This record gives sequence, structure tokens and C-alpha cells, in this order.
Amino acid sequence: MIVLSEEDVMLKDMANGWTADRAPVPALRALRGQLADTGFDPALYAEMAEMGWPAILIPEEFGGVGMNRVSLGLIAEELGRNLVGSPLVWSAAGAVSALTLGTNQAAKEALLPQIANGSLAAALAIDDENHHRPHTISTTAQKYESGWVLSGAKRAVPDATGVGLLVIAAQLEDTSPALFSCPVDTAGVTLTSLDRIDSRGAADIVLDNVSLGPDALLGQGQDYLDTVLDSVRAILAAEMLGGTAQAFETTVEYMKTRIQFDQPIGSFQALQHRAADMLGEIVLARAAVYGALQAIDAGDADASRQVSLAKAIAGDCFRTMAREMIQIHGGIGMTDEHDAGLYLKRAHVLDHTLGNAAFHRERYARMLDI
Amino acid sequence: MIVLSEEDVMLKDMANGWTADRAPVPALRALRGQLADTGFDPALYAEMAEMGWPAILIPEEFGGVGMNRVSLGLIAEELGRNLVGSPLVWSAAGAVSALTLGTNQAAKEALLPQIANGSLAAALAIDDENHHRPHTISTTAQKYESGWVLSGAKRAVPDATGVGLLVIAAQLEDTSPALFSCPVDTAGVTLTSLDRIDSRGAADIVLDNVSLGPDALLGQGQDYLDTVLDSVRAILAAEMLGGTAQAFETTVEYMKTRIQFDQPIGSFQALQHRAADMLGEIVLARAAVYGALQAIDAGDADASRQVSLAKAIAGDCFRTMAREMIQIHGGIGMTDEHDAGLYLKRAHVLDHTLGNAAFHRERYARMLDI
Amino acid sequence: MALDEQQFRQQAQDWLTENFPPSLRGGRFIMPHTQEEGSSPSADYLLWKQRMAAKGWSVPTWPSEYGGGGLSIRQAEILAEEMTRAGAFNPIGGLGIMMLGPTLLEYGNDEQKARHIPPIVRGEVEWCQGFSEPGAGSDLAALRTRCEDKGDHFLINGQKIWTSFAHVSDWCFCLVRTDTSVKQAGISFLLIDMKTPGVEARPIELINGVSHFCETFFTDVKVPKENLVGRVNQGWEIAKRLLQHERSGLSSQRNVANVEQGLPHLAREYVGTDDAGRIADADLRTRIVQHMMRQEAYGLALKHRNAEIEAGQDGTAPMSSLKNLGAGVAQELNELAVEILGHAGTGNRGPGFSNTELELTSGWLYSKCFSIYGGSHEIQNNILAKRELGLPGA
Amino acid sequence: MALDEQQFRQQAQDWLTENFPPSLRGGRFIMPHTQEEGSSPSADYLLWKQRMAAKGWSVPTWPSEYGGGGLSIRQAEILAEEMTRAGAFNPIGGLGIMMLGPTLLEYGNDEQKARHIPPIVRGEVEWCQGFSEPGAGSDLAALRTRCEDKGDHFLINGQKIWTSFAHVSDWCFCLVRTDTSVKQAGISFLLIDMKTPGVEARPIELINGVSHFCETFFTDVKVPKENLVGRVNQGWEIAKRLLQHERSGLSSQRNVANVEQGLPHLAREYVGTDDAGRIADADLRTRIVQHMMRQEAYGLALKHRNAEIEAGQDGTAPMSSLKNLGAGVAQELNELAVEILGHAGTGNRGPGFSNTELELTSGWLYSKCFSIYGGSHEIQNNILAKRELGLPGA
Repeated sequence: MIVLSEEDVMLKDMANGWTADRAPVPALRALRGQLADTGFDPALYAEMAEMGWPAILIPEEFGGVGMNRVSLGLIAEELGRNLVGSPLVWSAAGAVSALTLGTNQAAKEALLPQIANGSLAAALAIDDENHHRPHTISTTAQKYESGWVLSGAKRAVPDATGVGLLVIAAQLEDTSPALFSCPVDTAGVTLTSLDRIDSRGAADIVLDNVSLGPDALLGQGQDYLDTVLDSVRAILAAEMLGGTAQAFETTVEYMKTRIQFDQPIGSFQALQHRAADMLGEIVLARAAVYGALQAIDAGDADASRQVSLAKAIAGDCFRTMAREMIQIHGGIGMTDEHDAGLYLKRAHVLDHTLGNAAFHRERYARMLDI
Repeated sequence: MIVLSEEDVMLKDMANGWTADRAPVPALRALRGQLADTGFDPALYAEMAEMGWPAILIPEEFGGVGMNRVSLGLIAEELGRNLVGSPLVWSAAGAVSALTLGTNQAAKEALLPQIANGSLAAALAIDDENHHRPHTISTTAQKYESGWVLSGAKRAVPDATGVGLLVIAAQLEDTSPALFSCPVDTAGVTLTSLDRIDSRGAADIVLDNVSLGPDALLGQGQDYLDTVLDSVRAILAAEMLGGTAQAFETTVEYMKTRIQFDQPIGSFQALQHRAADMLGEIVLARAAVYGALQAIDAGDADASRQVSLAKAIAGDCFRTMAREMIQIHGGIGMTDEHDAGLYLKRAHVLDHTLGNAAFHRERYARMLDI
Repeated sequence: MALDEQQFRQQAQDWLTENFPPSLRGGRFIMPHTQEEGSSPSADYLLWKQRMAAKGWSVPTWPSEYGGGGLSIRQAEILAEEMTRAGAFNPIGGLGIMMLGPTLLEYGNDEQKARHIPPIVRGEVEWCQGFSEPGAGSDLAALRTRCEDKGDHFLINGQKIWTSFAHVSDWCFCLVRTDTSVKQAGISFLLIDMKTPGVEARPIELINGVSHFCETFFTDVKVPKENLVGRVNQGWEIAKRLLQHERSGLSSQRNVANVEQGLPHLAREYVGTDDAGRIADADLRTRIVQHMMRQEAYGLALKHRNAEIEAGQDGTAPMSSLKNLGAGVAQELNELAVEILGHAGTGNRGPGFSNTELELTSGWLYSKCFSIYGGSHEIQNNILAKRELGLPGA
Repeated sequence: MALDEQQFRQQAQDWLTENFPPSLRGGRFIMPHTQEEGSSPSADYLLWKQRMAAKGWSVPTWPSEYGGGGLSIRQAEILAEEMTRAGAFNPIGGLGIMMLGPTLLEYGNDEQKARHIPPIVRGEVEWCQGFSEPGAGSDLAALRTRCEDKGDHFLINGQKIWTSFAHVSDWCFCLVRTDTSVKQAGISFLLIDMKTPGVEARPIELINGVSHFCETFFTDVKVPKENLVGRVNQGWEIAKRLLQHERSGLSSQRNVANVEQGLPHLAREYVGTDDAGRIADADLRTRIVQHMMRQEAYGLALKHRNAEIEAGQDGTAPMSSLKNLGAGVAQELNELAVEILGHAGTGNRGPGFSNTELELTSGWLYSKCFSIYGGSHEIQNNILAKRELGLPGA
């Protein structure tokens, strides 16, 4: 259920206040042109860490706060409202899930406390090419006595340029997938920073016979990989929900103030009805997103399906809302100076991150054997 | 091009006037409960024959007038406006195409003059089951010295109960499809009249070792069958276009007269914009329908694709418009007394006749190798 | 609290095991009205009805003072889950339960509540709704049915329309005009016994052949003054509240009863599957999947709303949105069902069509009114624009 | 007539064979404006431009008196077909051709036509459009740029916005307010030399990084009285006519230049195919097919309109419908293109993205304005509701 605990309400209010104060949309604009560096503002991430956000899913024994995915989703939603740039999702949901769901005790002990306190941020390198196909990973991992050797290429890895740790998907010799931890400065790892439309950081990565120690393997198997990815996808869906909600509210406010034909354009019924229909779409997206987060928290058997539901619906909803935001703003919405374009661009990139709406519709269908 | 010849304009005006005068929507209502008989009014069909409509595509040498498909489409469009019941499409486009595109000279000489003067009406029996699958016909035709034996069952054959001639699709021993002419009173042919939502005639047909003479075969091969079917589909699309246009115009008129909140509901911008968008859809449908008719007339290589384009777009457009007709009329549109439901029902049946929109989208895709 | 929930769940299970007649497993609610059409309920059905009425679980959240179950919303939800699990169903329904009951509990006086609510709980009295008029559809407040104060009674003259089941109902809750000089502020809320002389209901046939909606005529109908709910001219306020209950009721109905095993099952049967086991028609399959996802998200939205209400929070999902979404999802479902059937989805009557096929086809036609009744899609959008979004009037 | 058509087709073929430089085959129109960005046209391009201008086939249907081609619409269509077949293109374009020319031919005096039209035909003078203002977007007639009659000249003060390519244009056709006491009836249509002192154009950066739309400021700009088109206060009538030409021009653009080999080709390259040779992602494939069907139907609608106009009939397809449909189809195309690209469709600049990928991504972002400029989708719908459907005002 969407009903929040007092703790969660406090968390959400805090995230809302902090984002409005410290990381409003202009903070994203300020990142432009600095992408070769980090793709996000390390100082802001340090503040997030002080508030304990990267530690939310980390068990207390590893220095975390042991809260659940709904809590992290609430934060992601608030960050999504203002398009905040940070590696939080990849670190707090991605790397943390890769570690906690894995079997590598040494890695947990070594890495989780650093992630918890924010000193180590992480990125997830999954896709080998332009589409998300986690069941046919082409990057390979070969086992030697001294450890592992990874070879291949990773495409458009979000926030890779600004973090210390890469969590890399590779195929083992038995063709099952696995995740490896790999410090970003390991020999053989080459990053090419990408300039993407959403002004956030990302990089293409070449892995040229990258040697990793025997402890680099965090976990393996298709189920393991899917569960880790679902953990991130649900949080990404929450981020998209936040972006959608903000785009909607900004647009409705504009409708109240923009005067044409001697009246606010919000008095025109054609626009009113489009806004009302859009509100309904957001109702569905919100239900799907919190349903997915709760399903993971509850360990529901159908959590994966719920995640695909949420990612697909939130993806479509954010795209549609961003388009409507531009259309209803008219010419001003087409200018770089206005925020509407930023929401459209972020919607597009997020939709394509870890499987777009079409990918998740197909996954949903297969899980129901349709 | 949609530009009409003077001859066509006269034909269209004549069809429009005749339909409004002799076969307005109440004439369809009058058919209800009489379906076990003919499913259409033979007297009205006789009048159509007097005007030469069944003869339009028939060459002059066989008693026809040798006009083209655009001409027949114009008539179908006008009939579609008032949901006129008649076997015209099946006789004038279906049976005539089966004959003229076929190789059976004796059959042409015997049947075309009768179809031309209206003394013989025909139905096309294609589907073996609930879906249109003209590439997997299960009804079989076996050749004997004395002629042919047909066995199988035909589903929901429009107007079969009121006509004298059946044109039946069956599979030859080499699995290629063929069309056979079969008088409806041939031994072994059993018709079960169907009561369908559109108040038009239709029947399920059982073919129990039906013996036909050696001249019963009209033509064979997949291309032949497809071309005959396309000839009918294009005319059905024109009928749907007419229904759509009338449903639209009736709805717009209602919007001008129905008062709510002290003003005509047509003054509400939300409804205005829906009507304006719908007008655009009709523009597309009209272009597609006349494009297809012209493509057949011109013998264009891509005529089949154009037909699928037209059938799919007109099918979706009619369905959507009929739904909007009910919604905008509100409660009164839900009553049997009002015509809106008749348009919805006819849209549904026509859409499913010789392949619904989804069937034709898939066919279109395959023809473009997508 | 989770512990209490567990306890209640156990109680509900036990009570259902003891009281729900196994012969009714998988059955469903039979409207008393439809008895005249030949499907009279079995002895077990009547027994089940009686037991549910006695327990008050036909209206689980109504106060036990008037025969209700006195449960919390969360408990009612658990009860519903357990009933589903047991193959059971609520044998009592109708507009009395969905609309009038909650309204009377709020606006009725003690005498009205004591008189009218217990029979509703027991499913003994059927109510119909006299709101719309030929000239007052979406613009409901334009209604003109006249109510004159004749001292010891009210005198009613006018015409209502879309009065569902008026021809077989016992009572009607009705909006009448008590002041012609103002619009909304001149309306009163009246309870009318349908057996009163001067009341006549004529069924209207719908596009799918059913005719449970009526035109209802009131000619010099005398109504006792005790049947006025609230004050004279307070009717619009009461009606708005009642319409919220209607929206709420309509938005919680899943409207999917006709396709019990779901669209994929129907599609596998009528369309078949490809080599990979997928529904054979890729275009259709894509739309079925999209629909099922909307359906599931909509179900989650309803669940969330119930949880919020239970927790005493304002619902984050506006009722008008849920009403529109529910209607849209149900219409989509019905469209897909008849598309899947192909020719089998074109029947008006047999032979040539199975009963299931005819029901799906009829249900599809009927589903077109989901976005009209209970306040059309357009009216809900007007409400949303004004109340939820605060957009200015034209 | 079919014979004449055949003759003309042969003439066109012959002329193209003789005059179209083979080196330009498959090339396309280069806006003179973009020369400053480094892609200056080749000598062959300039030669081709000169030959087309001399022949008048840059504007095939304009009267030969002013340098046009003097062709019928059908002939122009044949010419376009033959140019496509020959891999040729029209090397001359811009707002002078699309909008001002046709308007001047109708409303300009002889002197204005003789002075302004030939340079437009030859592609020597670039025009921009000074219509919208910050407070007058969809409500264009709310414009406030002031035009005072100073006896021997007009004095202009105000601000325009969305003036495309104002910063590199030679002239501007402009709507100005000559009467503040009325709305539409107080507007005049003026031609302004952009080099006049007091004119300043500042580019606005759009969401895809391009900045050919400008804010244009007019501060005490003196305009000779001979530059008034039509009468004082006749501007709104002239503007409405000009906007029809704009809609017409916009609706005939296919806006598909960026995906020259079509979506299926792009999808096969970026998404791959399944065993049956179909685009691998069934959900995406379904949407590509639907789009291509709309695209084809829209193309047919344009063709039909031209045929009707040629035949002297009223077009059955309203221009506003075609404008909206064209914008919608083009936006759909661009959405699908970037979806097909996946990560490759998320780039702002290289490395990591090919030029084609960057162009497609930028084109997708830019396509969002197709439903805004030239009268938004909403404004076209208002026009349709009023003029085509005769629906009443609120």
C-alpha cells in the first residue's frame, strides 16, 4: 500500500526540502560542459551521503540504515522532480543490491560501508550495445587461477565517469551472466565520456583484458542479475514518476497564468480535459511504481512483473507528459532557456535505461505467458 | 486522384438521392426479424439493378456498363451512409471479379448477364472459421471425372440466405485455393441463418459432399483469390467510409442542437477539438479508400497493399467514430431507438469482414517486408 | 495491527467455511430484478443471503446499529479476499447499498435511517435513482420535475429518464425542483414509493437489447412530507455527496465478470498461439498486453485508495480519475474480447453463437455506457479541472 | 489531356537531363542562411540554382510575368515526380517562396510585385516573418508592435518573437498595430528592410541547440510608406490569407528528410530481425507499421488535394486538418526513429554517436515544434470547429 510510515513521510519531506534548496533544476544546467569531469556535483552527493541516502538499503551490520525500497523510491521521486544529477540510484540500489543479493562476503564487508558513507560511488555497466538485452551479454569473463579477465565493451553507462566503482555484467564460460566489481581505474578499462541530451554523465567503456582478483565476482545466474536490475528499475521508475509529477504541476500552473484571447489558457476546456486525462495517467503510474517497490520489499513472487509494469507505465507517462508540457507551453517550451526540454530529454534517457517501455511490455507478457 | 468525372458525380448524386429516398436507416430497421427470409429487401435490390449498379464492373459484352471501381465505390459509400442492406457488394464486386478475373469463359457467359440485370445475386463464402485466413482454407474440392465435390463448412457468409449463387473458396488437392460457383439450392448445401448485431443477413453453411459440374471452377491460385478479395475489400472500405462520414455529420449536427448548461454542447471546446481531430481521421480514411480504388483501376503493382491500407484505416476510423457518436450523444445514443448503435454494430461487422484492421496491418507489413 | 488482521482473517475463513453453501462456489450475485426473467435463485442462494444479512457482511463497513457489519475498511478488504479465495460472493447488492445507504447514514434523520436502512442491508427493498431528465443529462441541475408543497404532502409532476430498473423497483430516491428561481439551490431530495398512484415506469431498450433503464413519469404523485431527506432545497448538496458514492462504487467495480479467465485464455482459444507459445496475432497481442498492464495498474490504484482511506488519509487518487480510468479499462477489455472472437463476436441471438459469445458481444455493446452513466467522462474531467487542478472557468 | 501530360513529362525529362548537374544527384536544398555555418554550396549548386531561376521552375506555378514557371499544378506535380526520378531537387526555397510570394501576388500593387517577386524567384533575397509577439502567440491578433503614421513614413516600435532566421534575413514581412481601439481591424501588413537602423535580431536557442528563431526588436524604425501592402488596417485579412499559404506549405512538407531510407531500414540496422525476417521487437514493429500506414494515407491525402485544386474544385480536405496530420505523422516518425536508435538516440554531441544519430536525435527534439508553429494544433482545431464544422462559439 502507498500509505507511508511516519519515518517515510519525514524522509520524503526532507528530500523535497533539500532538493528545492540545494539541487533545483538550475543545478543541472550548471553541470553542462563539465561532463568530462564527473557528470554530477560531488559536493551534492556528499550532502546526500550525510543524510544517509546511499545507506538506505544497506543492512546496519555494514554501516547502513536498513530501510526499504519504498523509502529509497520516495527520495528518487523527489530527486526526479528537479532532475537532480547524482549516482545515487546506481550506488544505493544498483551496487548495493549486487552486493547484498550476492554471495561474496568479503566484497560486502569491503564495499558496503564505503558506499554507505558516500566515499565510494558506483555505476552499473550492463548493456553491450544500443539496446538493453540482459539475457545476451557479450562481454566475457574468463577464470584463471589468479582471478578473472574481462573483455568486451559497455555502452552508455550512466554516471560512469564520476564514480570509483564499476559493477560490470559479463558472461561466464558456461554462458550464465555474472556481476563483477571493478575499480574504475583498473588497467585495461578505458572510458569515453559521452555528451548526452539529458546533461547527465555517461560513458562508453572498453574492457581490454581487464584482470580482476578472485574476489571480484559478486554473484551469478540469470535470476540474480534480473533481481539486481529490477531493484534499480523500480527506483528509476520512481524517479520518472517524480519528473512526471513536476512536469504536470508546472504545466498546470502555467495554464493558470498564461493569458491568450484575454483569458488564462487554463480556462479553455480542450486543455482542461487533456490535463484531467493526464492526471489519470499519473494516478496509474503512481500506483504501479509504489506497487513495484512494495512488491520487492515484500519479496512477492511476482515482483519482477510488477517492476516491468512500473517501468513501462512510468516511462510512457513521463514521455507523454513531457511532450504535453512543451505543447501546452507553446513556443517558449521549445526554448533551451525553459525547463520543458530538460524534462523531455530526461524522460527519453530514463525510458531507455535498463529497458524501455516496449522492452518491459514484452517482458511482462512473457512472464504471464501471453 | 479523388477528382471525379462528370459521370461519377452524376452517379454519386443519384445514389445519394435514391438512398435518402428509398433506403434510409429505417429501412434497415424494418429488416429486423425477417432475417430468416432474405436479410435484405429484394425489391430494393431490383431497383438498384434497374439503375445498373450490379453491372458497373461487368464488361459491355456481358451486358454490363464497364465502369470502374471508383464508380462502384462511390455507390457503396452512399449506401454505407444509410447502412443500406443489399448483396450489391458481394454480387457486383465479389462474384463479378471472381468471374472476370477467372478463366472460365462458359461461366462468364452464363452468369455475368444475370448478375448485370439483377436477376441473380451472389454471396462470397470464404472463411472456414471465426477469423479471416484466406491462405489456409480448410474446405476441400476434389476433382472427379464428372466434376467437383466440395466438403467443409463456411462461417458467417454475408447475405447468403437471400441470394441465388454462392461463390465458394476451397482448397484443391495441390493445396492451392480456388473459387467455385455453386447455386445455393445445390444438394448437400445447408444454410443456417444467423441473427447478427448489424441486422443484416448472414448464414453458416455446411457443404456435405456437394457435387458440382466441371464448369464450376471459376479460377484458382493464391494471387487470383487475393485479387478477387481485394476487389471486395476496397468496396467494403468505401462502405465504411460512408458510414463514418454519416456518423460524423449526424454527431456534429447534434452538437449544434443539444443544449446543456444553457448552451449547445457543440460550443464546448473539448468536444470541438475531438470533432476536429476526427475530421482529420476521416481525411486520411478518404484518401486511403479512393487511393485503393484508383490503384485497382490503374492496375498498380502495389494495389493489394493500398487495399490493406484502406481496409485497416477505414475499419479503425469507423469504429472510433461510432464510439464517439455514442459518447457525444450520451444516454440517448445508448438506446436502440437512436441510430448510433446501428453504426457501431455495422462498423464492427464490416471491420471483421474479409480481415479486420489488425489482419490488414499485418498484411501491409509483410508486403513491405517489415 | 498485522496480528489483529491475521486474527480477523482467520475468523472470516472460519465463518465462511461454516456458512457459505459449497453449491454456490464460483457463483455470483443475482439481481432480484432478474428473477422475473426466469433465473430464480436457489434455496442455497436464499440461505446464503439470509446468513450474510444476519451477519451484516452484505455491507461490512456500515454501523452494526442499522444491521451493518461494523468492520474497518481493511477488515472489509480482508473479508473480500477471503470470499474470493472461498469462491464466495456478496449475494446482496443494488443502488440501496451502493448509493442511498451511505447517503441516508449521513443526511437521513433517525426515523428514516431506522426505517430504510435495515431492509437495504437484508436485500429486501430495491431502490432506483430518479436524477436525470430528458433535458438534464450532464447538466443535472437543469432538472425540472416539480415538487409543490401542499401543506400535508408534496405533489410531484414531471419526468425522469435513465431510472435503472424503475419498472421493478420498490422505492425511488429522487431529485425534485422546489424553487424555480434558482438552479442548484432550488432542488430537494425525496424518497418516493414506486407504488404510489401516478408513478409510471416505461423501460427503454438499449443497443444490446436489455431494457432496465426506464423513463419514469410522475403525474400528480402525492408524497408524505416525512420522505424529504435533509432540508427543502438542500437536495443538490445531498446529491453531490451521493454521486461521490456512485463514482466510488463505479470505480471499484472491475467490470470484468464476463471474461472470467481473462483475455489471454480467450485469445488462445479463438486466435491460437505461434511456435513460441505467444498469441498468434502479434498486433492483437501487443494491445492485449497493454490493456492488461493498465488493468493491473488500475487495480493497484484502487487498492492504494482503500489503504489510504483506511489509514484516515486523503486519497491521493481523485475519485473522478478512478471512475474514468475504470470505465476506460473496462471498455478496452470488452473491445478486445469481441475482436478476439472474430465472427463469433457478431451475434445477436443463436443459433451459430454460444451463450458465452452472445454475452460477451452484448456486454461489449453495453460497456459503451460506462463512460456515460454516473457522470460522463467529460463531466468527470470538468470536475477534475475545477476541483483537483484549480483551473479557472471560461 | 493525358497526352499533354505525357508531352510535358518528356520535356521536363529532357530539360533535367540537359541542365541538372549530375554531381548534385541525391543532394538537397541548402538554405542560404546555413552558409555561414561552413557548408557553402558548390559551383554546380550555384549553376543549378541559376538555371532553375532562369527557367522559373523554382516556383513552377507562379506567373511567368514575374519570373515564375507558369505551369499548371498538374504539370508542377509531374515536374516534381521527374525531379525525384532524376535525383534532382529545388535549389531555391524559404519564406519568400512559401508565404510572401503568393500573398504579394494577390495583395501587392504592381510596383511591389515587380520589385520583390523576381528576387524571390531567383533566391536572392531572404525573407523572415514578423508575426508572433511574447504576448501574442496563439492569440496572434493581440499583437502590439506600434506603427505610427509620421506623414512621409511609418515609425515602428515593438518586439517580435519566433522570427525565424531574422538575424540573417534581408527583409521582414511584418504585422503591426495601426489602430489600438480595435483588435483584428487595427492591424496592417508591412515590409521592412532588416538593415534599417533600429532593427535588432537576437537568436533564441532551442532545445536541440539550434538557434534560428529570433527575438526581433524594433526601436524607432522608419519604414517608407510604399512598403505597406494593401490598405492601412487591412493587415489581418492579408495575414489570414498568408497563414493559409503557410499551412499549405507546412502540410505539404513530408518532414522525413532525416530518415531517407525509412524506418524499417533503420530498425533492421539497429534492432535486427527475427527468424521470419520481421523487425525483432514485435511491439515496436506494430507501431512502425501503424505509422507507415498513416504516413502513406497522409501522402495520398496531399496528392488528392493537389488533384482537386488542379481540377478547380474545392479541396475536400481542410488545410488545417492536413497541417495537423502532417505535424503528427512527422512527430511520430521522429519518435520512432529515436526509439529504434536506443542509446544511440540519446546523444547531444560526439564522440560515441555518429552524425546520422546526432541528426536524428536533434531532429526528434526539433520536431516537437511542428505542432506549435504555423498555428498550433489547438489553433487549427479552433479554426476547423468554427469554419469547417460550423460549431457555435462558447
